[in-house]
Amino acid sequence: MTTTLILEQILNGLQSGIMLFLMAAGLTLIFGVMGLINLAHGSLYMVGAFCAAAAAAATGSFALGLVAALAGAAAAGALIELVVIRRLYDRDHLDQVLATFALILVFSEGTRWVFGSFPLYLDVPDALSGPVTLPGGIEYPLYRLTLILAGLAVAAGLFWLIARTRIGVQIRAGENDREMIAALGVDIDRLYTFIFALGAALAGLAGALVGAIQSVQVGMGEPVLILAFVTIVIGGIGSIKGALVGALLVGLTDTLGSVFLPELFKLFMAPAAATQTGASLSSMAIYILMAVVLIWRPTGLFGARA
Amino acid sequence: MAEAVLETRDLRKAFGALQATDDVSISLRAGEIHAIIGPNGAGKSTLIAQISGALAPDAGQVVLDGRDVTGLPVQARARAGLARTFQISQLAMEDTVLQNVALGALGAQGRPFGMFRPVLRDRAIRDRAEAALERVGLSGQRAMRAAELSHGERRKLEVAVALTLEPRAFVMDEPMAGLGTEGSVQLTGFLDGLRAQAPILLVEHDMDAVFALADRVSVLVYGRVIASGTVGEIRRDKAVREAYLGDEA
Amino acid sequence: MTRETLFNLAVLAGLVALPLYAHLADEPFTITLATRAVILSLAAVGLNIALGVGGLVSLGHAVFFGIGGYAMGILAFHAQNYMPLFEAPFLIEGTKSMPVIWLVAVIASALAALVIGLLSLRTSGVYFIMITLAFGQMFYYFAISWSAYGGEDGMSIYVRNGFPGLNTLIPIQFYGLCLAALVLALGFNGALARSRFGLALNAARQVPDRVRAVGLDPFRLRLIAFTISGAITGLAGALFADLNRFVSPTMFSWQLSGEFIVFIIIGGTARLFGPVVGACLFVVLEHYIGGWSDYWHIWFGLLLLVIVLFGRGGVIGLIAGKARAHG
Amino acid sequence: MSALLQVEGLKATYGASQALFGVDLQVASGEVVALMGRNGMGKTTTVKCICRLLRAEGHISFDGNDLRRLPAHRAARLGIGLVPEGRRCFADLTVQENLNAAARPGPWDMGKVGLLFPRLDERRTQVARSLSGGEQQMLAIGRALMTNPRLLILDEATEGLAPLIRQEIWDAIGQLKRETGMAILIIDKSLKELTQVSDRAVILNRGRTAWTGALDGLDPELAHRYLGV
Amino acid sequence: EVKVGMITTLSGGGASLGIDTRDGFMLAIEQSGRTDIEVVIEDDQRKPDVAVQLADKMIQSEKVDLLTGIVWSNLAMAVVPSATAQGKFYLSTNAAPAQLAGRGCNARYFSVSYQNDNLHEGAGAYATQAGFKNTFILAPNYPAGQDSLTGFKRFYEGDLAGEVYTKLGQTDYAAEIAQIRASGADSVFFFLPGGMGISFLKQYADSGVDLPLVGPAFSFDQGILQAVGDAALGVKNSSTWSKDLDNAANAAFVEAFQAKYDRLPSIYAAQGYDTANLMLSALDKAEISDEAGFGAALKAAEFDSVRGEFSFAANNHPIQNVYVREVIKEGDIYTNKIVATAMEDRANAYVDDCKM
Ligand SMILES: Nc1ncnc2c1ncn2[C@@H]1O[C@H](COP(=O)(O)OP(=O)(O)OP(=O)(O)O)[C@@H](O)[C@H]1O
Ligand SMILES: Nc1ncnc2c1ncn2[C@@H]1O[C@H](COP(=O)(O)OP(=O)(O)OP(=O)(O)O)[C@@H](O)[C@H]1O
Ligand SMILES: CC(C)C[C@H](N)C(=O)O
Ligand SMILES: [Mg+2]
Ligand SMILES: [Mg+2]
Repeated sequence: MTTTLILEQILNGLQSGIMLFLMAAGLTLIFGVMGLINLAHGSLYMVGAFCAAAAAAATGSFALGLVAALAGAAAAGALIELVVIRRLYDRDHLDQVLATFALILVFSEGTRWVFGSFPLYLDVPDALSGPVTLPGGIEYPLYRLTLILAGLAVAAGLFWLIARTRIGVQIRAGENDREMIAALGVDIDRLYTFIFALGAALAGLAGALVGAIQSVQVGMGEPVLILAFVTIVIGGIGSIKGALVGALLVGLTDTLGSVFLPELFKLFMAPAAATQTGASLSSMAIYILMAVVLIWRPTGLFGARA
Repeated sequence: MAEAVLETRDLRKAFGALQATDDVSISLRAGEIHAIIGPNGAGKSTLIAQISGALAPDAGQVVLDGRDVTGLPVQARARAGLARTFQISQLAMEDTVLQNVALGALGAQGRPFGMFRPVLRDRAIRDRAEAALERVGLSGQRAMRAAELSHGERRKLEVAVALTLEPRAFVMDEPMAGLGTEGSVQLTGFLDGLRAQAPILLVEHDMDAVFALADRVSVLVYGRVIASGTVGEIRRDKAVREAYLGDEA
Repeated sequence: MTRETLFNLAVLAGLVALPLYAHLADEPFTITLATRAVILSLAAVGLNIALGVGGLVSLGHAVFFGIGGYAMGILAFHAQNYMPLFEAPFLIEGTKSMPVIWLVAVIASALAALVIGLLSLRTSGVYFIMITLAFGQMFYYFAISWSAYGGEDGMSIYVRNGFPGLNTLIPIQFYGLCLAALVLALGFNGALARSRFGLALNAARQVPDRVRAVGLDPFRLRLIAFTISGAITGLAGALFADLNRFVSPTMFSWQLSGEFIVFIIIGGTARLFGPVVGACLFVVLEHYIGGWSDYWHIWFGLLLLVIVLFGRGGVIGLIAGKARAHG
Repeated sequence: MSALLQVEGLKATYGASQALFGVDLQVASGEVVALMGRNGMGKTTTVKCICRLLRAEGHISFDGNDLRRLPAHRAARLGIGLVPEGRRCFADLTVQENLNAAARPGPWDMGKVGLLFPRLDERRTQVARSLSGGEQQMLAIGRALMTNPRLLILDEATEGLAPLIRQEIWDAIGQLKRETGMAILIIDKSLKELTQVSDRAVILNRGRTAWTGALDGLDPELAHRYLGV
Repeated sequence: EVKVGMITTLSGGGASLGIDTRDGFMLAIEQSGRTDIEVVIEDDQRKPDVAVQLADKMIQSEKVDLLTGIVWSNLAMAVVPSATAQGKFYLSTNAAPAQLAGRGCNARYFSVSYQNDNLHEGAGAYATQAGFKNTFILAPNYPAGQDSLTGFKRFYEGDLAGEVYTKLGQTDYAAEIAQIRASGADSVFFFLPGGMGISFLKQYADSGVDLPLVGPAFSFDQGILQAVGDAALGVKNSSTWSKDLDNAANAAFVEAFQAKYDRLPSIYAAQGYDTANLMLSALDKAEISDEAGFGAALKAAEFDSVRGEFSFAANNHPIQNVYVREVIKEGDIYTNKIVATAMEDRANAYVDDCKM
C-alpha cells in the first residue's frame, strides 16, 4: 500500500468524521445542553434531505435546496418542540426515549406518505462536482473538501455560541436547573425552542449536504443517528469540542478499520477468510472504541458530568 | 487520656493550587463531641469527605479504632463503624421515611442480598428502624415519602439513618442546617445524649449548638488547624475571633 | 387489596382464560399471538428488574434475548444435523431438550450480563444507555457476519424442541410453559421489590452516596441485578426462538431493545405488571393496526405519543391510579 | 398606599396534600419583612407561589400586576429576586457565569457583588459544583442581586454561613434597606437578627398567617407557640 | 375459492420493493377476472420475526392455501421451511437463497423469480464477454453478499484486482473508491442493493474514477434510477427482465401497469406479475387441494411469462435468460435497455444438490 493511498484514506476518515460532526453537533446541543435524548434527531436529518431534494428539483438550485433544508428542518424542530418536546424536559430519560421513538415512526411514515416510497434525487452542484488534485498527488472530490470546511465552520460557530455568549450561559444554566433560571427572569421556554430549532437546522443541513452524495430515502436518519450518539458519548455529552474529537475518532476508526483490518488478517489467514473476518471486525470497531473509551473514562473524553 | 476512636494524621488534600486540607491531625475520643468550626471554604467538608472515604487524601492517614482505613472505600469504612450525615440531605426521596431508615438497618446488618422475604417483615430490621425514628421524633411520619417532608424534617431523617448504623463514631456535616430554632434546640439535646453511645465529630456553623455541646473545638482556617481546645479557650482566642467568630464569641 | 392488585389479577386471569378459550374454539393463531405476548413480557420483566428497581436503562437488553435465542438455535441446529458442537477436548452434542437449552441460555446470558455489567456499570445515566447500546451493536454485527450459524439469514429449526412429559407442538402446551415461566419471573420480581435486595437496589438508584455511607456497595448491587435481569431476558430469548423456530441477528437489534423499554413504559414504569400489560398491548396493536393501512406506523406513533404525554404512569397508572410506596 | 407585594388568602397543594390554607402577607417598598414559622409550616411554599414556581389559589399581586397570570420569568422581570432554599446554584457554571446568567441592568453588577463577598470574587472561574456550602450561599445571594430586584426574597438567608459572614449578610441587608430602598422578604431561623433588621414579621402556622406585627412586640407565649422558642 | 397470503415489505426504507411486488401480483389477479381468489396482504416491516408471525397467522387463522411475496432472503429463510413443512405452497416473487435451492429444496416451494446467484453469474459472464481482465469486486458482508461474489466468480475468468466486503447498510464508500483507484483494476463489479447502491454510484461518479461498472439489476431498478440520476448512465447491469424485452406478454404488462399505477414497472413488479400468472395457470388445471396435481401444474409453467421463454429446473427454480442492460435516459426518465444476452437458458448451480 502506497503512502498516498494511506494519506488519502486518512483524509477520507477525517472527512467522514466531519460529516458525522455536522449531525452530532446538533444532537449534542439538544442532548447535552437541554438534557434531552432526542431519537428523532435522525428524522430531522431526513427532513432536511427531503426538503433539499424537493426544493432543488423544483428550482434547479442546490443553494436554494440548502436553504429549504435549513428552513424545513428548523420549522419541523420548532414545531415538535412546541407540541411534544417541551413536555418532556422534566421527565426522565425513559419517557424521552419513548416519545422521540414515536416521533421517528410518525416522521418516517409521514415522509413516505408525502414523498412516496422511492428514494429522491439530489446531486452535488456542478460547481463543486468532480475531483481536484491536492498537493502530494491525491485526487480528492471537491465536494468532500467543501464538507470539511463547512463542518469546521459550524464547529467554530457553535463553540462560540455556547461558551462565549450570554445565551450560551443561560442555556447551560437551564440545563442545571430549569426552574431556577426561570425564577431569575429568563424565558427559558423560548430559549429552548430556539435551541431545538437550531439543532434541528444543523441536522437538516447535515442531511442535505450528505444527501447529495448518499441516498435520500426514508429511514436514512437511523444509522447516522446511532453513529452520532456514539460520537457524542465518546466525546462527552454536551461538549462541542468532544463532539468534534469524537466524530473524527469515529470517522477514522471506521474508515481505517475497514481498510486495514482485512489487510492485517491476510498476514495470517487465507485471503477470502481474511477479508470477511476483517470486514466483520471492522463493522464492530467503532462500538468497541466506544466501549473502551467509556470503560476508561465513564463520562467520555471531554464530559464533565454523568 | 482515652484512646482515640477516630484519628486523622497529617491529612493533606489540594485542589490545584488550593490547599484545602493542610496537615490536619485531629482525634475523636470515646464519649466526646469534637466540633470542627471554621470559615466557609476552610476545608471542613473536604476533611469529612476524606474521613468518610469519599475523597482520597494526597497524603496522611485516617485511623479508625486503631486500624488504618485510608485505603478503604466508603462502604468498607461504614461497615467498620463510621456513620456520617450529609451537609445536603441524601435521602431516597421516592421511598417512605421508614424505608429510608430500614436501609440504614440493612446496612448495619450487612446482608443485603436476600431477594425473597419482605424486608419490612424482618423484625430485627424493623425494630431498629422504628427505634431510630422514635429517637428523632419522626415516628408519626413513618409512612410519608421523604419527598413530602419539609426541609427540617429531612434533616432529622438524615440523622436517624446514621443512628440505625449503631456506629463506633459519628461524623456529622452541619446537622443543624435548615432546622428552626426549635429543631436546633431539640437536636442539640439529642446529640448531647448521643455521645454516650458513640463520639461525634461535628462540623457546624450554629455556635449556640457548638458552644452547648462540644467537649473540644478545633478551628480550621485555610485548611489548617489554627486552634484547638475547650469551648472557653476557643471563645477567648483572638485569632479565632478574627477569622471566624466575630461578635458571636 | 388495592386496585392495582385487582387489575393485575385480572390480567393474569385473562392470560389464562383467553388462550384456553382459543384452544377450545380451535383458533391456534390466537394462542400463538398470546405466546408471543407472554414471551415478550418475560423479556421485559427481565429488563424491568434492572430498570424499574435499579434504574438501569439498558438499551442493549436484546443482547441477552439474542444470546438466549442463539443458545437454542445453535444447540438445536447441531442436534438436527447430527453434528457435535465440539469434539475436543470432550464431546458435546447438540440437544432438542428444552430444559437443557434453557439452562444453557440462562447461564450464557447471565455470564454475558455479568461481563457487560462489569464493564458498563462504571458509567451512569445517558452514558449507561449508550454503552449498553454499543454492546448490543457489537453482538448484532457479530451475528450478522457469523456465517457458521447463518449470518444475517439466521437459522431455521424445523421442529420445536421438546419438554419431558409435554407435547410442545400443541400450541396450548407450549403456551402453558411460557406462561409458567412468566408467572415465576413475576413472582420473583414482586418478592424482590420488597426484599432486602430490592430496598438496597432501589436506594442505590436514588442516592448511591447514601447507600455507600450505610456500608453497602451500589456497584455490586447493580451488577447482581443486571446479571439476574440478563438471565431472565435470556430465557425469554430461548423461548422466543422456539416459538418462531427461527433465530436471526434481528434478535440483537437495538430496535428490539427499544421495544422492551417501550413495553415497560406503556404498561407503567416501576409497576410489577407494567411490562406484561405493555407487551400485550403492543402485540395486539401491532397485529390489529398493522392491517389498517400502509402507513399504520403513523397511527401507532401518535398513539405512543399520547400515552407518554398524557398517560403518565402508563396504562396501569390510568386504570389503577398513582403508584403507592410499598411500606 | 398599597403594598409592593400583596398576598391574600393564598392556598396551595402538592398533589393531593394541601400545604397552604390561607396566607396573608404584604411587603411595602423599602420594607424588610421576616417570614417565620416552625419547620414545615409553609414558608418555602409561600415563596414558591409568589415566584410562580407553584400554582396557587388566592390573590397575589406585585406592583399592581396580578402575578397569578404571569409565568415565572415574567414575574421575575417585574423585579422579584429569589435566593432559594438549598441555594440551587447552576452547578456546572463558573461563579462568574452564574452571576451573569441572570444579570439585568441596575446598580448591582459584578463589581459590587465582588465587594460584598470578596471570598466569592477570588473564585470567579471555579465551577459552582466545587464551591463550599457557604460559598454557594453567597453565590445564590449575589446571583439574585444581579437581577437588580425591587423585592429580594431570601429563603434561609444565612443557612450554612459562618458567623462572621452571617454578620456581613445582616449588615448588607441593613445597608440595602437604608441605601437602595429595596424591599426584602426574609426567612431565617435567627430570631435575634431578624428582630434587629426587620420592620415587621409574618408568622405562619400550619399553612396560615397566624400573627403579623413588629417582632419586638411579639408576646413570648406566642413566640413559644409559633416558633418554639 | 382460493386464499393467497402475501407477506411483503410495505413500510420503512424497503417499502418500494414490496409495493411493486404487490402491485404486479394484484394486476395479474385483476386481469384474470377471477373473483374466487382472495389475497390477504400483510406488511412484514422487513423483520424476520414479524414475517414468521404473519406466516403463522396466515396458516393458522386465515387458513390460506398458498403463500408468496417475500422480498428478502433472510425473511424467506425464516418463513419458507416451516410453511412448506406445514403443507403450504410457497411461490417466491423475489428472494431465492441457495439453501432453498440445494439441500433445502422442497416440492411445495417454487422460485418464480430466479435463484439468487443468477444475476451475479450473469454479471460475471458478461464481464468475461466484455474482455475485462482485472475486476474489482465488492458486496456487503452478509450471506446474500457473499453469495453474490461467489456467483460472479463462477463465470468470470479474469483476475481480481481486489475483493472487498462492506458493512451492511454502509452509506459512505470513499475508502472503497480510493482502494479501487489504487488497485489498477480495469472494471468494477458491485452488489449493493437499495440505498447502498445509490450512495456508491453518486460517490463513484464524483470521484473521477472512470472504470466501467457492472452489477446486478437490483441497484438499477426503475424506482432507484431516478434517485441516482446521471451518475448511473451507461452502467451495465444484469437482469432476467427488462421493460423493453420483446414479447407480447411483456408489452401488455408494461402498458397495463403504467395505465393502472401511473409509473413504470420494476423487476419486482414483473416477478410479482409472473408469479400470479403462474399460479393462475395452475389453478386452471388443478384444485389447490390436490397437492400433487397442483404441484405438477405449477412445474409445467404453462403461462405467458413477461420474460419470454420460461421453465422450471428440477429444483423448482427457473431456467431463463440473463440479459445485460444499460442505463439510458428516455426523455426525463432514466431507464434500462437490453444490450446483450449474458447467459441463455441458465438454470442454477444447485440443481444437483436437490433431492426431491
Ligand atoms: N473539587 C474541587 N475543586 C476545586 N476546589 C474545590 C473542590 N472541592 C472543594 N473545593 C474548594 O475547597 C475549599 C474547601 O471546601 P469545603 O467544602 O471543604 O469547605 P467547608 O469548610 O466545608 O465550607 P462550608 O462551611 O462553607 O461548607 C473551598 O474553597 C472550595 O471551593
Ligand atoms: N414537594 C412536596 N411534596 C409534597 N409535600 C411537600 C412538598 N414540599 C413541602 N411539602 C409539605 O408542605 C408543607 C410546607 O412545607 P414548606 O417547605 O413550605 O415548609 P417550610 O415552612 O419552608 O419549612 P422548613 O423550615 O423546614 O423549610 C410541609 O408539611 C411539607 O411536608
Ligand atoms: C432485493 C434483493 C437484493 C434481495 C436479496 N435477494 C436479499 O436477500 O437480500
Ligand atoms: Mg461544608
Ligand atoms: Mg423552607
